[in-house]
Amino acid sequence: MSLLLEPSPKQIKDEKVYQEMGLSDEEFSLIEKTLGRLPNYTETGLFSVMWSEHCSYKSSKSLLKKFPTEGEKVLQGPGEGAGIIDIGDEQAVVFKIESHNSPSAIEPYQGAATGVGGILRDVFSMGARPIALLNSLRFGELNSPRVRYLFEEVVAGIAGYGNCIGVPTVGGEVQFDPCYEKNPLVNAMCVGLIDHKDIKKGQASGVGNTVIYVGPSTGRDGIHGATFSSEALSDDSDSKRPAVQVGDPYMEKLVMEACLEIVQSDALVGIQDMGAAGLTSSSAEMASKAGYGIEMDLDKVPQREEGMTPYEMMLSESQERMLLVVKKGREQEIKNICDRWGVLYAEVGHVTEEKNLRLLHKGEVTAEVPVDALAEDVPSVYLPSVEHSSFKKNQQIDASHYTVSDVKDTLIQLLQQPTIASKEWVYDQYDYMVQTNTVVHPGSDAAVVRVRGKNKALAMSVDCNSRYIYLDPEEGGKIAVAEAARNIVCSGGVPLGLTDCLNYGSPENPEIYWQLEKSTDGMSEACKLLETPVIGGNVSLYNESGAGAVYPTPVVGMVGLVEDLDHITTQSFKNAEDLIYVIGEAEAEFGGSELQKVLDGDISGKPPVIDLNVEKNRQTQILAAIQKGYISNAHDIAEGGLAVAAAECLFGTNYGAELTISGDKVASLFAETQSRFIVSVRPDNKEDFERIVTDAQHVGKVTSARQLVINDVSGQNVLQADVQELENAWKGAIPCLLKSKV
Amino acid sequence: MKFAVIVFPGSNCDDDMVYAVTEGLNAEAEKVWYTETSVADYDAILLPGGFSYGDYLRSGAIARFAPVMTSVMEEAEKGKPVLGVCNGFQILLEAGLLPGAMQRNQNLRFICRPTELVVENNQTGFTAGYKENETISVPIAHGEGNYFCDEKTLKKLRDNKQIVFTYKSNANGSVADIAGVINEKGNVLGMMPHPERAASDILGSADGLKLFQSILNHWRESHVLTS
Amino acid sequence: MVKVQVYVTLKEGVLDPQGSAIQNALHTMEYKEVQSVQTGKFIELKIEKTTDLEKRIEEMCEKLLSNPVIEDYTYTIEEVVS
Amino acid sequence: MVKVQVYVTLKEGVLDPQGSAIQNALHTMEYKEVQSVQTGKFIELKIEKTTDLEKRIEEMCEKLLSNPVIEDYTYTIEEVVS
Ligand SMILES: Nc1ncnc2c1ncn2[C@@H]1O[C@H](COP(=O)(O)OP(=O)(O)O)[C@@H](O)[C@H]1O
Ligand SMILES: [Mg+2]
Repeated sequence: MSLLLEPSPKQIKDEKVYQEMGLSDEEFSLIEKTLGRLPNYTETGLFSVMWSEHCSYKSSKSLLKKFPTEGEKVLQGPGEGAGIIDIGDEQAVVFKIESHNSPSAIEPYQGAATGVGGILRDVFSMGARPIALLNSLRFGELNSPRVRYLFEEVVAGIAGYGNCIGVPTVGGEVQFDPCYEKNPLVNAMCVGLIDHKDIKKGQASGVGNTVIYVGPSTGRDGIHGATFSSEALSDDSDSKRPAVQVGDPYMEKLVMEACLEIVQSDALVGIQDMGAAGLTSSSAEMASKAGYGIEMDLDKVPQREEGMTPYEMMLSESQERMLLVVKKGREQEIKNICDRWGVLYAEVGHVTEEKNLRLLHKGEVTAEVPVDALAEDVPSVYLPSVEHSSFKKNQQIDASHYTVSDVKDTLIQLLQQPTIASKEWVYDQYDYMVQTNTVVHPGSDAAVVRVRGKNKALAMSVDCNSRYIYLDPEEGGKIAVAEAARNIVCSGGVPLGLTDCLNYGSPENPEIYWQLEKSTDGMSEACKLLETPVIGGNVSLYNESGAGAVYPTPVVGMVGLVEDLDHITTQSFKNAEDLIYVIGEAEAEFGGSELQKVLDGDISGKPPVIDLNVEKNRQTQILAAIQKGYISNAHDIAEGGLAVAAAECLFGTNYGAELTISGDKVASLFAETQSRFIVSVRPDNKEDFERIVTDAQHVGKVTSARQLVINDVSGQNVLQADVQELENAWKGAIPCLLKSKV
Repeated sequence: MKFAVIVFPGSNCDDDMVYAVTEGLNAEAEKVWYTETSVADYDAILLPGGFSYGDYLRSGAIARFAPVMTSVMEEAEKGKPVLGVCNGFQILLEAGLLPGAMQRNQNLRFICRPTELVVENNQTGFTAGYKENETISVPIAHGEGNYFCDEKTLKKLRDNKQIVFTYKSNANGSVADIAGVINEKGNVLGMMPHPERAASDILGSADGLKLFQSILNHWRESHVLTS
Repeated sequence: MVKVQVYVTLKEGVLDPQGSAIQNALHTMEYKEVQSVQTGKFIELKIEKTTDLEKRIEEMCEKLLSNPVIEDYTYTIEEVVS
Repeated sequence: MVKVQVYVTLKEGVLDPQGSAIQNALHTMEYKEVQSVQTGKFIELKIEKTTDLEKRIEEMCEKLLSNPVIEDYTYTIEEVVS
């Protein structure tokens, strides 16, 4: 039995075994002090996972505290599986984003798939039915075969899981930059819908209530990934043990349906998914939050493999499992539901008065530790911060002068940049229509999913331009939040709030910690001004390899409420002869822009600056005009500038456009100046629209000829392009890159 | 008239199918659990899309042995209308109620997109509401919709006008652009595209609704005649 | 107890797009010597010995493990100490 | 020319949802004698004989045909007259 090979408490201390599990000397002595004795092997394991950065946020907690998390409509902020915001009619929206970066780097299909599975559980564990999935992806450049493999498999994995479980994947973003070559980012977001009365929390209260395990049996998967190698424990060699888990979306569908039925029962006291640190975190957190303890008999935990040790069972990250607390005497009701759905059910313990996590194994107490010590008392780690060396350098680089000789050629090159190019190759693989509520498909600014039976809908989007954040974390952080809100507004939604996923390199590097600090400062400021509270999120640190850290990438997932289905607006032009307006002046700001990337091959200088008051004002005006029905289409001017934005408004339509630009040609066409929009307006709405949107400049009109024509104020032609030619370049870019030979 | 929507473990378009009938047609539909042993009380049987049993092994291969299928096959034999959409079509193929088999899409990827179909045969109880050769917009969403049958079967399908829908632009590699086929008797239709996803204008198309309407009309006509 | 290994392959004449995709990938990776690739499924079952062992295995293969419209199967049986 | 048959299976301890689904189905179909089911892939390659035949096959298996993180592979080689 491998149990016999576990090091003794004394060995753990003397040989510093705890270090290999990721605990520091100080942390270990604190554990010793808390327990008043030395922890045994299993107990050390419990602390090591609960006190890991992943579960405890020990080094990012102080930064997260800066985020505004409250608001009139916030029903649940950070602290539960997912945050919740009121949307009226006794209904609420539940959402959260999470990373699955490192598993996706080794086994991209399963890594991405299980990422989707995990975020779905966070949402349905609140009692909400998942109604949409989104994802945010970052890869190296597509000219590397390894990157193409990762990209193709990650997309297939996301599709494989979401399509099977029947939750539409309605949106996302994909960007390509060399810094992600070795460290792809895979962030998945889930949005759910709930009636207020069904909101459930992960709480284990009521002495004597029964702790129930629901879902497939526990295997040895995932144990290795997190902590130290178990070569000393068994004969299995390292390579025989899977470090990533295989997802079973079919099983999760059954578990989800069973749980959504169970949450309707008042026999249920609390429910939580077994995510990172599986059985350990779900039990300790539920007990700690409720102010109780839990005793579990590990012999009753369904096991997929023979001879599993308490350590292995508690740390396993086998997928698709949930932990429930049910009123004593009412277990049968829950069991019946599980039986009907063909889902494994096991009574594994009960709630105790004493606030301990007590584990029995083969009739003996194998671990007993205070739940608060595990879930609450992790000492914060304060890390030093030093301005990133690239920052001052970039601040001094002038990125305002770029010359473009052939406008059409440059526009085509921009449209072919994989970051701008059509992502149809990606979302064609996602079932974005299942549940028959998706009224704005992927491909517009935000996806829109209607709320069935009501005259309202939810708009949702994920955004982050990490190039800006790398060049100037604070400014870039503001932009990430503002851009997400812009996308919601352009779709006709009132931004409600956001969830964020902070993907960075190692925080132990003071320069990276500085990036974290500055960018979250910027984000917090934008959240306050735009009134979009942060209701939850996730932190993924240590995204770096020999080649360096990824760009700081705080992905923002935002949800908005479309108050009337008539407000739904998309980015495509709607009628010939509609008047085209641009809101906001272009400045010669090219730091981090697509134009700079195309011309220089790299990014440098200052990113665009943002004035959040201007942003807020324009968003408010545009939303008001949309709600009044004055606007036919709306689109934000983002990567690639006005020329790209105008082309995007034309794709998928039968129209063309004529525009007149003023001022510096390159800036007007390609600058990524913030807080800008392009909209079209029916001629009969002209006066009403202009009265509301005060910064709007009339620049041209939609035409029925499929040409994009741009002239300058003197009447000289700047660009004349066949829309079909542009659209072909834009659509064909990613498929073409994927086929490219080594 | 009462529609049955069969729910297998892993079905995920069952609710969509119910909505198409109840909201779109204002008719009655009930979900029927895969363990039920009789569907005799219903007037039409709908097998929805999804991933029954995870689509493990082959899509539809395991669902075909679900307890409810014995009764579905009996009712099909008796001439009751049976419609299988997407996974439902795959189950009908595995059950042998329709000829042919499904393979993975030619590009080996899942494909979800709005698609144009040609109504090849409007002389069925499912398609009477369409014009012959009418082009309709109905989305597809599948990873294994590449319909295969041998030459002999194809000839038979053509001779008997059993090919009901074809793709205007074939995305999955199906033999003869086949999107939907009917049995010889004309009461069992299988199709990969999802009519229930084209059941109202807000979803981009309402063309699929006519299919459900046709089933209802057909039933009314025969019901008036027989009663 | 016996260990039964079932191999399910596509019938001749049925296109194998996955096989072609693998072959192309191998060629791109400079394994030019690969002349053809055919994919199939491999299913291993542990079965209590019964009378009619072979008959029952063939039934399982025909009813569930393969689809006779497009697939062929073969199998091997091996005794194992359970 | 050689015929190479590659069998790719999941590593021990890796969940095989497909195997469990098949086993359940066989049980419902009254094949109660089935004790366990494991699924895998079966890939047959025809290869021009090269020097380093085995080394190159193993490379192909490791780089493309299997993912060593979750899968194991075995293979057999058989001479064929082409
Ligand atoms: N970047 C962040 N911003 C705001 N809240 C966060 C952030 N990261 C994590 N949180 C919150 O901290 C809590 C714990 O997060 P996490 O461990 O990811 O949840 P789970 O246990 O469900 O995996 C959650 O409520 C989450 O919303
Ligand atoms: Mg979680």
